[in-house]
Amino acid sequence: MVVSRGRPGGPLARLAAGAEVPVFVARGLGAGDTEARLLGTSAVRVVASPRQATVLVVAGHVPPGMAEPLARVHDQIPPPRVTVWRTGAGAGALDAIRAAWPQATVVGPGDDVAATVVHAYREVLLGRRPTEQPRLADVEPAEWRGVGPYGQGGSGMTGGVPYGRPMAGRADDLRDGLSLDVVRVRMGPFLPAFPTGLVLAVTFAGDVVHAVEVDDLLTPGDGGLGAPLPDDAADSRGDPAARPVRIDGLERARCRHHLRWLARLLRLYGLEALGRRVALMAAAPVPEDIAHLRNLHRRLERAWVLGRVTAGVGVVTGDAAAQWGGVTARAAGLAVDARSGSPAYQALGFAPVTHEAGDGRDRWRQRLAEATQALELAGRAGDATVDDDHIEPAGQPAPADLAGALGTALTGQEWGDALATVASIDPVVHPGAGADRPARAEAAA
Amino acid sequence: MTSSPLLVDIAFWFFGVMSVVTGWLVFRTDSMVRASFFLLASFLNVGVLLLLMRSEYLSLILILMMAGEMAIMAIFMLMFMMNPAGLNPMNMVHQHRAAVAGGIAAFVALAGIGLVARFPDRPARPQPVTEALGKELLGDSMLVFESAGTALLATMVAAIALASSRGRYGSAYEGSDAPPLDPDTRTADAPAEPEPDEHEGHAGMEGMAGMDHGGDGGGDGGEGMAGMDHSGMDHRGMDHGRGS
Amino acid sequence: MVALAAFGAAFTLLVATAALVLLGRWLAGPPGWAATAPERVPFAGGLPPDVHAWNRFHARYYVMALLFLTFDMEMVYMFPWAVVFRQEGAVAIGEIFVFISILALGILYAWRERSLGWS
Amino acid sequence: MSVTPAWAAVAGVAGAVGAGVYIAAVADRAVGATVAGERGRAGRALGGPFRAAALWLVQGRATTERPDARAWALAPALYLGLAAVAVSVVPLTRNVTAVDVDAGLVLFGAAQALAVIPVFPNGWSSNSMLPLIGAFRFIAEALSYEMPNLLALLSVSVPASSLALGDIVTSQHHLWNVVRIPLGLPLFLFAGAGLAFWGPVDLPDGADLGGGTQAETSGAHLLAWTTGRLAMLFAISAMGAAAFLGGWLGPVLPGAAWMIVKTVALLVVLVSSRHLVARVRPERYVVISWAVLIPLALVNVIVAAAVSL
Repeated sequence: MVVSRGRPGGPLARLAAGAEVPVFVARGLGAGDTEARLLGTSAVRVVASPRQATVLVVAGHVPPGMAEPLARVHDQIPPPRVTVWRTGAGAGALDAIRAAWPQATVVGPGDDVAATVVHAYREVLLGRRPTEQPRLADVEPAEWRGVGPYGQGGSGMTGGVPYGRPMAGRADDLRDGLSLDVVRVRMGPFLPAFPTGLVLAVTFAGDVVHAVEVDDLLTPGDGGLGAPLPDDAADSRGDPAARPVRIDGLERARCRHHLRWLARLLRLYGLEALGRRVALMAAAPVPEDIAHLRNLHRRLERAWVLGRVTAGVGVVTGDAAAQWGGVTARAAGLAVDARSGSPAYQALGFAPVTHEAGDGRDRWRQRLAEATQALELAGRAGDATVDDDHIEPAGQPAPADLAGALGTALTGQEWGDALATVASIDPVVHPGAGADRPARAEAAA
Repeated sequence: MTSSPLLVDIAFWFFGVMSVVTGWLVFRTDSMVRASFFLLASFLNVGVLLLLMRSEYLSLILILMMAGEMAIMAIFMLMFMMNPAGLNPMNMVHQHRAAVAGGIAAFVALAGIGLVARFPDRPARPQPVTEALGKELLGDSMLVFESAGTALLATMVAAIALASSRGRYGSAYEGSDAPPLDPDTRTADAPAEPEPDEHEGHAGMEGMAGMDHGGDGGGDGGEGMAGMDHSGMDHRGMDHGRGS
Repeated sequence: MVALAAFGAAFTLLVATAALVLLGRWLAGPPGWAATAPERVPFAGGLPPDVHAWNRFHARYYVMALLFLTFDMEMVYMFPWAVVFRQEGAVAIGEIFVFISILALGILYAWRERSLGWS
Repeated sequence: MSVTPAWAAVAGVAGAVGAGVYIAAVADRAVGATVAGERGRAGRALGGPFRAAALWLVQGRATTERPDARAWALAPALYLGLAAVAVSVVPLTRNVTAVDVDAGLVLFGAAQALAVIPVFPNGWSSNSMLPLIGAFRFIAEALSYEMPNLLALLSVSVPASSLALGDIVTSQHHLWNVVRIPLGLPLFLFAGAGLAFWGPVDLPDGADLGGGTQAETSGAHLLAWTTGRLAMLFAISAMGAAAFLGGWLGPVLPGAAWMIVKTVALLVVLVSSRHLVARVRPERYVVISWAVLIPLALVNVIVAAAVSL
């Protein structure tokens, strides 16, 4: 019987044990370089949906609000499935995860997460380790059976809760006045292209974003698991003992951060292999990579037509760009950069890089240019240091009104464009979605 | 090799019956997607019948075109039909009496033609049909051919003019008066709205909206869960008929 | 000459391949391992949907779809034309040029009216 | 006209499709590894497709809350079946064609047009938003590439004065169509990539939709779906080789070898596009297809007519 041969430990499964490991990465707060490490490993294939994965990799801290979504993503992985959780070493984080997710393999920041993933995958396929059981209770979303005379969910054509859910309702359209159905779907927090922890309640009118709200699942509290990984992009700010901060470390971290961002963006545009190359480069950029980055820039513009497909998407300029600040503002031509005021940076000949259009293309150009510039600065910096006030965070800070800023940027866009906009801005989301920027938000960069 | 006549006969009956069965299934399913694709299946079976009648090109071109056209029909059904996936049960048949009478009349008329008409007693002499068609198009029927092109152009322009909500001068709603809902009201008399309601701007869509409320209202008003009776179903069925 | 046997082979191929896939699917495992309700929730990043995804979907390319309907008709004429073209010579090229130009006007108009993109 | 027995046609096409899918999968891995800057992984690329297929057979098959299960199950089966039909009309040599019909070109076009139909339910049936968007995107894509595709196919029948693929290959005895009708092959390959929604035109299954129509599929379903897409790429390569690259024509080597070499070359080009070109936006794809590619395809037909006078 084929069915039994397909079970873990059978001949088919032994053959499958040598396959590239399909991994779904669930990024918690402070996921660090976990995803980039997996992207840069040829034995691993990072997939876009848990349905296609076998290994779930959880990275960093998962606050209580994200625990249930995480468990659901876990359950959506078809068996055989296995979990690897990479966490920072904070206050008993490893033990807490082992207690709450006894089936998972827990690794610390120093361990080789890719090797652990491959090992766990082989173990479960060879039958040496049981496939993980569902984590959520088997409860139907709503009672529905036998309500109507035909056994349907509800009343009339569109009423009731057939099969446990109501049907979509209508709304006037923003663009062409055809009032058809709109569907509200809460996207995230583990959608692959999304910034860490972002949950957008998107109302779809067809494939166009009709409205968007930001849901906050990040509130800290009891029941959170794991600790943020030491994030090199935020290292320099995290450690008060290391004041003032050395510029070369800071700028290398910025380069790594931007390259990891670029690797994810390339995956979003279907360029997995190129994303893998960039992820490998992001692991440890060296001064020689400056030439590679310039070369990469040229090729992305021309051969890979990334410039063409990102031009004009998600334009954020003027006041909106000023509201975002950071990389997004600089991509729109605003030379706002904390480093400008630093004598140490001025001595290195620093002038902020800017682009003009503020669209998706200029945002990746901006990040790539800043990554190149960061490497150059790091090469020149020697042991120069910079004080706290003049450190420019590598990541894109979330504006005070994240919901409003995203609403302006996304409403009326086709979903692919909307997602590309979110991914290219990639804001650092934090609890309360941006009233004030607490220090721990940077750690989640 | 000529195929065995028996096999051809068997195939003819099989695909003939299948075309009727899939045609019937169009009205037996709740899902608009299934309905569209059953209709496509019915056409495909007719296409195979054409093939069996030695009309290779017509058969293949029918299949080729129906694939695209039924895909379009599916998306329009899904756009405008309530409950497009059939999550709640519904009836695709409406106006039973008229439908039955029309069906019987059509059947009698077609069967009558079949009985009365004088058919050739053997299949047409095999000839390259595609070539014959081409010669016809380049010969006597050239005017028809070019007129068809012009007709298609007119269709394209009309389709764009009717369906597009914007043009080279911007939104079609900008500066336009909403057509009156009440037939007695003249558009010119309608109060000028600072921002014309785009939704009301579409007379066709207003019809859709009206029927939608009707459908929902029937359920929400709780007009008896027994409201899923014959008349209720019929009413919803009519909505579908108008929608298409 | 119509080779019905060849079409028979094509039809057999279609049915046999489809049957093979369905058989393989059936053999590879019981239909649907997903025993629990959470395992069956559609994926949207971890949160369950509020409503069914099946809806009156606003396909934004409906004008283009209408354009396709008319354009599709043209193919009916083009294939027979292509077959006899060389026998007929210059008349045929003149005729198809006029035909194609008329259709191209339609595309030009659609493009001018910006009707090809998303509504 | 030689008529092949049905069983021989089925077996031959199954073998060809199997080999084509395997070559496409290996090429995909090899090109990917090269672009990623990894060396010496050719050995793994050869075994990779089998191991990946084994995993999909071991893996459970996902389902959703309230899918249209039958339409969902049928989708990959029909898609693969239609890819096989498309392969079957392409002649391997002068005397070997699995399905040899007079209007072979139109049968190929019909199989391609029908292949649009299963993609839609593959996304629609799961009752999940991301695959649903993918399904509707694909209809937009299909309506856009269909015309350039058919017109590019049509252009090769003009010099041959025939819709039979044997005649079309023979008509290239002196000059291949890729030279005689230079716009035809690029248009055909672009449209073909759209049909298999591969690489830069992977609109329905893109990463921005979490895998699109594949977002809710796993296991045997995903295996069948991936196989179907690669088989469709193979069908397009084979047709491209026959219609534009002179099929079995060529010096020294036997005709079948030429046909195989040309097909594999086109297959590698098509497969590589995934690693070389970024995915385009759906709206841009539609507008460019209509405003640029269809006029180009019409010009191509007139060029084909002018050169064959």
